[in-house]
Amino acid sequence: MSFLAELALHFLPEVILAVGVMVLILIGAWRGERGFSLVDELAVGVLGLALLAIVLSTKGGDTAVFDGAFIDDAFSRFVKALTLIGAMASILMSVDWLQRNGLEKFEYPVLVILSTLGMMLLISADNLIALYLGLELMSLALYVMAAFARDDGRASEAGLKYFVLGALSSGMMLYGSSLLYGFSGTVSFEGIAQAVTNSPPVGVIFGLVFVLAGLAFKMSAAPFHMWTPDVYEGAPTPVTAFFASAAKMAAVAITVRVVITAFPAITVQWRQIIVFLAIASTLLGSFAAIGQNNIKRLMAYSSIGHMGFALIGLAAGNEAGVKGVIIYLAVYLVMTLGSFAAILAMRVNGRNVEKIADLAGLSRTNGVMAFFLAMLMFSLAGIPPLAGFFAKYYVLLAAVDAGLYPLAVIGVLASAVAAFYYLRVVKVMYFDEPAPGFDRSPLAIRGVLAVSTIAMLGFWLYPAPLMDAASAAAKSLF
Amino acid sequence: MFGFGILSGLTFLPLVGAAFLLTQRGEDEATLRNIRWATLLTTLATFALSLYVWMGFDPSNAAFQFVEEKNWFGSGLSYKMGVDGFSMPLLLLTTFVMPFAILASFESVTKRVQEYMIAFLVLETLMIGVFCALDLVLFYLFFEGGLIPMFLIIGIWGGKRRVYASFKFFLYTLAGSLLMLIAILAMYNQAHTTDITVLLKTDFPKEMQTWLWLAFFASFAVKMPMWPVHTWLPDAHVEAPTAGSVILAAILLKMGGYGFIRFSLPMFPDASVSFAPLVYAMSVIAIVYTSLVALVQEDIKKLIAYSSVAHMGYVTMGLFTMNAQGVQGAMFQMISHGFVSGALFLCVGVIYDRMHTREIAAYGGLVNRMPIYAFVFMLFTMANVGLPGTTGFIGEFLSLAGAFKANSWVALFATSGVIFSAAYALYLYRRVVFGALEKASLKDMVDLTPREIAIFAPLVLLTVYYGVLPGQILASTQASVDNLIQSHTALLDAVKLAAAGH
Amino acid sequence: MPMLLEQYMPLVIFIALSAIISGALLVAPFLLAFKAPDPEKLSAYECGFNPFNDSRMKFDVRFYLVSLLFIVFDLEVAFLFPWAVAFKEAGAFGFWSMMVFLGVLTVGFVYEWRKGALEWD
Amino acid sequence: MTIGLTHYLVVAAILFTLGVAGIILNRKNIIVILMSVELILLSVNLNFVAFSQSLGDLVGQVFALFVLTVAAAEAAIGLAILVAFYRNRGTIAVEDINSLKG
Amino acid sequence: MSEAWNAITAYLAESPVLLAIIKSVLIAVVLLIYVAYVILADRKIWAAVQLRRGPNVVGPWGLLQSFADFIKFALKEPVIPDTANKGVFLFAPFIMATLSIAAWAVMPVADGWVVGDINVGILYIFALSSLGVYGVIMGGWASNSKYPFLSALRSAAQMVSYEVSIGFVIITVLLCAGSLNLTEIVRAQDTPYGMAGWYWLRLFPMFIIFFVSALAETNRPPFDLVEAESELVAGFMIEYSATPYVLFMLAEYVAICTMCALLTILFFGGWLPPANIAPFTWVPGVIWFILKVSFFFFFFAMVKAFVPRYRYDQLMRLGWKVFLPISLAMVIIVAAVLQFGGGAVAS
Repeated sequence: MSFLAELALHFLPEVILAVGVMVLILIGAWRGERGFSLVDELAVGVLGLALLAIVLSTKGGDTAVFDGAFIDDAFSRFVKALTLIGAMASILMSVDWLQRNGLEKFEYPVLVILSTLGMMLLISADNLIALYLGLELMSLALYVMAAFARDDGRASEAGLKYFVLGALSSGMMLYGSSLLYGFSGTVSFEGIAQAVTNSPPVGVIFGLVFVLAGLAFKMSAAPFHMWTPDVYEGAPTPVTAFFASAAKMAAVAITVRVVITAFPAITVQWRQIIVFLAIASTLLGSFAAIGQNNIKRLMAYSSIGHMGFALIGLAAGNEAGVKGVIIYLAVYLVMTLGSFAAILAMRVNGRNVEKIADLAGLSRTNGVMAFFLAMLMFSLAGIPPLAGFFAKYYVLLAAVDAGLYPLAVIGVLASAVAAFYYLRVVKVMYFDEPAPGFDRSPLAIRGVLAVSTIAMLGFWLYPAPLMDAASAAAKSLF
Repeated sequence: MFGFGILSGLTFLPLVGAAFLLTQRGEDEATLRNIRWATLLTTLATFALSLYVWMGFDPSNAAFQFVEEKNWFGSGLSYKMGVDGFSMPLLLLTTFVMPFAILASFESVTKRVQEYMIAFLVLETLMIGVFCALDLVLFYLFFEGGLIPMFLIIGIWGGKRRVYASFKFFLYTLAGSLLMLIAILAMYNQAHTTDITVLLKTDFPKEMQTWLWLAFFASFAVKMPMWPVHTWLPDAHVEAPTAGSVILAAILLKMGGYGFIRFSLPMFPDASVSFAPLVYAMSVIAIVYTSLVALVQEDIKKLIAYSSVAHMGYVTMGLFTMNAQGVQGAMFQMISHGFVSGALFLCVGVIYDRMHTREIAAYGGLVNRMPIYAFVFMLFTMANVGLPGTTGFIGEFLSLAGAFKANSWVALFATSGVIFSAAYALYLYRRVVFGALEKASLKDMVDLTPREIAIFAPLVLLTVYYGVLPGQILASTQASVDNLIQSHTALLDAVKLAAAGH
Repeated sequence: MPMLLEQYMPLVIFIALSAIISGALLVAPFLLAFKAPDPEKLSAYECGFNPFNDSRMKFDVRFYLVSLLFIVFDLEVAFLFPWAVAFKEAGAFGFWSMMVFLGVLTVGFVYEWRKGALEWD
Repeated sequence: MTIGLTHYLVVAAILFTLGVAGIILNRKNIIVILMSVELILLSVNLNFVAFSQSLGDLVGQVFALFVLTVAAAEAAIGLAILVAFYRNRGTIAVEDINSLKG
Repeated sequence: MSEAWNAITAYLAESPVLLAIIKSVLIAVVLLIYVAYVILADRKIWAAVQLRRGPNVVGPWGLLQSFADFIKFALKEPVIPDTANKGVFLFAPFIMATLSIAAWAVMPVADGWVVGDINVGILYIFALSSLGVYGVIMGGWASNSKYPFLSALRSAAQMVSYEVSIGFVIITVLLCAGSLNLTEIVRAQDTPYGMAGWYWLRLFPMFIIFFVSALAETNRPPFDLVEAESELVAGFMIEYSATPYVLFMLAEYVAICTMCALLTILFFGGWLPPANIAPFTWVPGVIWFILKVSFFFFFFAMVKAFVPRYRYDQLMRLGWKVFLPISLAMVIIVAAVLQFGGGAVAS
């Protein structure tokens, strides 16, 4: 019975999702095509319930269940909460889009929940097996979602691309895992931490490199980013929103957990890799985005750049760094959701548009939306006093603290370059002559846009709860 | 209220006005009038409040006054406000210039008035915040935040090449400031706080000072702007709407100088000393070179913009002399330039509103039709040149005097700048105002309206008043300047002593 | 590991033997039989006609579906093997774990059924 | 000759390299990519089982079993996406995956 | 004589390779001869049901018929279609025959009488029978002809469909027996109750499912859609002739024997006598084994003779919608009974 009690205490959100998704499948299967809106609403409910379960359990300490495969700590709770928020928002935003594009299949919310479940397992994974299983549960659902618009050539191409590169990355990560297992004799992160000393066998280093390469794929850090722009562009927009929000949380979180808890002894070695990834990502995210005309592609490059920034915090390798990463994730999540809400609202005469030029003169046709999107863009660019600045502030603080001055300087210079293309969006909206105005978007999308923008704008008013939670979460990893 | 002090109230008062503007709906004439007047009233109220602050301000005290502090982001970051002799005059300048800027846009801005006014009010909040912040990150927040409204102001309501100008403005300043951000982080790591009052007392290692100084310099030099990173300024000035140019010239540029005097000089004294020659060189080049460039401009605004760069050269030069006259002069020059260049841009605005061109060649003989205007324009041109009896003279004279003490070669070259400035300013004036009124388009020019007179009158008065009786301003900065110089000399003596001891 | 190899050695021998038998049978007619090829004989069978089009044609997507379903279910079976063997040792925990697993599998099966993935026409 | 851990690792490494090369160098057919992915996973399994045997630790084999399962699910999904792609585009040649470009 | 025997056994004990070779050859030869007569029996039974006499010319009662057929095939011209992919075309029958024969490597024909007594015997057989699909697909595809291609697809789909239920059936047996080793599975059925203790009674539904699935798995009637003459002429081996064709037929019949042997081992006590009393226990285990296999083959043949052919959709429906749910449920039921029914039912 104690096992069940433990499960109920520490595994409840996952159980809620798992049971919920089973029920939803059955409901959907029984009601057929008509079941979409019911399943959709219930899916939000299930995610909300899981979020509630997490929020209510925030006082718990670190507990490992399932023989140490799954760990419930402040870090995982924080990132899980973010993930769930991302998933909920992206389901809410997707309803209207899916209905208008003839994709109102109940499988969509089901896949979102399954993927979210995978993310939660991934975030809590405390050994390599759990890591792999969580990662795959997440990715498999994401592959399908990318190709969800079956009759759209671009969507299926995006799905195919994502699948091929995703499978390759899983393979690389697995190969790394096998080497880690072989050379440390265990799959648990704590065990690896004990087995790996500061002069590890070359097999461990190889394994680490492969694992990090695989994870970098998942979070789309350069030079493993090549799938990102295409998949972002090709996949249905709500799916892209989900990719950009929830999926990133989990991928970054597990990267943090792996390097921090499994390789504390060889910080010097993995830091080089992370620094390389961070530099490559920030630079690529800044420069490659400049020439983009499609706003989804732009967001893809932007996400690459932001992942680079998150990695700057991780490169510090200390508690402050992890805290920075966590804050970054939280802020990035909200910014991304807001931006994609705006992108989802880009509909002219019932047709979806996604060119930056379609935003032209938005400030005159829809001033509120233009203002919100402009603020989000400034926030993404990291201009104070918007929340994006504080996110950057904390990762840079950690990097400077760890003496990584060149990294910090490259980071900020890249962000100055990145500011250019965010400004370009603002410019198009405010300075250019108006293009045809957008159709009125549904409440959910306007709501997400408004809430996230206001959160970004007013972040500095009352940041304490987030800061405290982030500190606690960072502490739990050390 | 909520334990916040009067400075917070002052800072966020414009935001309250902006919030009120948000409630206004509609494009009809009555609403627009409401919006304009509400904005004006807000800025006036802010000015009144700042006067109230000034009355409570003790100029003889070098310490920060009206200090308020709040726990904000947990460790290190706090919400801390306060003013001293350096910030108080600039704060007043800000609140003083704002109503003129608003008034000047009453008729010249006709599209998207609501957004325009909101942008200005937000900008005012951020500018006041810059001068009040006593926490480095808070300062940075306000300092950088100002980019957003200014970007929009130039970009939406600007001239033909507004997009180019706004991007250039934004990216130049951003790139500079981001390096400062890194320096701020490094300082936090050293001192474990971003409280400016603590940082002022912190000794940073010499090696580190060099880097920190350079990083701060990158930001302030762009903002200032110093040669050779000044190129954004002419573009921004030319393309910005009149009020934007006024604010840009009168206040935003001062942030750079304020940054030098608030951070670079007291916090990194060693580095300041060793980099002083660099600053001198750049200042002198700015004074001479940009004056020469101004001489050949065809565009009135551009000419004044280049003259701003030259005048800011005096400021940097004065600051880095690190003696009482130099620093005082620099401070005074900033205030003076706030009046004078703001007024000059307003002057340009007057004729631009009538003719919609800024080409010098399009004007000539205005004195025939617009005598009052000619008088006002002449007064400010003289002040710009630095004619005794105007504020411009005091500032330039003091900073040159300081420079003579520090390095006579510098002073020599800088003095030549005075001559050049007389040349371009008078040349401009002659071409625009004097001569025969030949151009047909100018025949119908009307003189200043009562509204415009209302705008210029206080500026004229103050320019002359402080030009004759500069004591009030000098007194308010005196204590802070002395404090700065004292600690500086003490430190330099200690260094010399240590060097001698070896 | 050597022991393991020894255990499997007979298997290798037997497989080799069956390969030899099949191989011998396969080559026998090529060595023994009389050959007289001609184009008609060597053409593909199509009820006496020449083939109209390529024989590697599109085929029903349901074959794909069946193979996908097979992969999934066969893998479940692969999970069940170790469990079944260790059933007695695994105890209540093992039993309930696998019941959960089979429950999930059943849900998937029901879903497929309802979606008509199991219908052939 | 006794076959030791190293031999298994070398074989696995070769398989892995072949798989990766198959994905990166392959310019003809997407099915080949899917097969390359399977090859990678097989090499991983070989590694796991070899390590498991040499360490005397069963976890590696458990891991291999999981890998097998997931590989199957992955193959199923990959094929499904491939079919969808083929239906839309009428080709599965690698060089035809090109409609999305920056 | 016994000295020589002892010397030989001693020598063999020291040389496992030689022992394995001898065992392998023995099994293979017996198997092939057995298959020859199974084919004859198949034809004879069919003929008898249809009131014909069947093969009766070559040798007494036609006993040598299969050998004659074989020689005929071996001397036939091997035709390989022009358009075929020659390597794959020839490889397909080879791999099929090899795999189906190889399955017998782990088959315990009597207690201890097995070539390779590995601990995952049932998995080995399962794996080899899965691989058989490759032969079908390759043969059908390599022929580069429409009929073989279609029937290969059908055949493959059919085989994999039923393999799923077979898998579940095997799971239930494993639950009861607790081992993957075929010898152990048979031993687990060695109870005092004799025939009643064998699993066919306890797992009766699974026994039936396995039998029917075995028919489908080996493409036997009534599931011989692949060779449905009216639709597909002769299945995926239309283009084959001479010994390649023989190899397919051989593989098919060996697979049938394998299935019968599996039925025997999993459900019918392998080599065990039907009752543990005197007259039965005198008979050697291998005889029982062969008898049981032959018994099941008799059923295979009778079904072929009696039952009309299924339609393809019916076939798929039976596999996916009837057998799969039943066997899935049975796995749960059997596990639950073992878990909660205590030892009473289990042993």
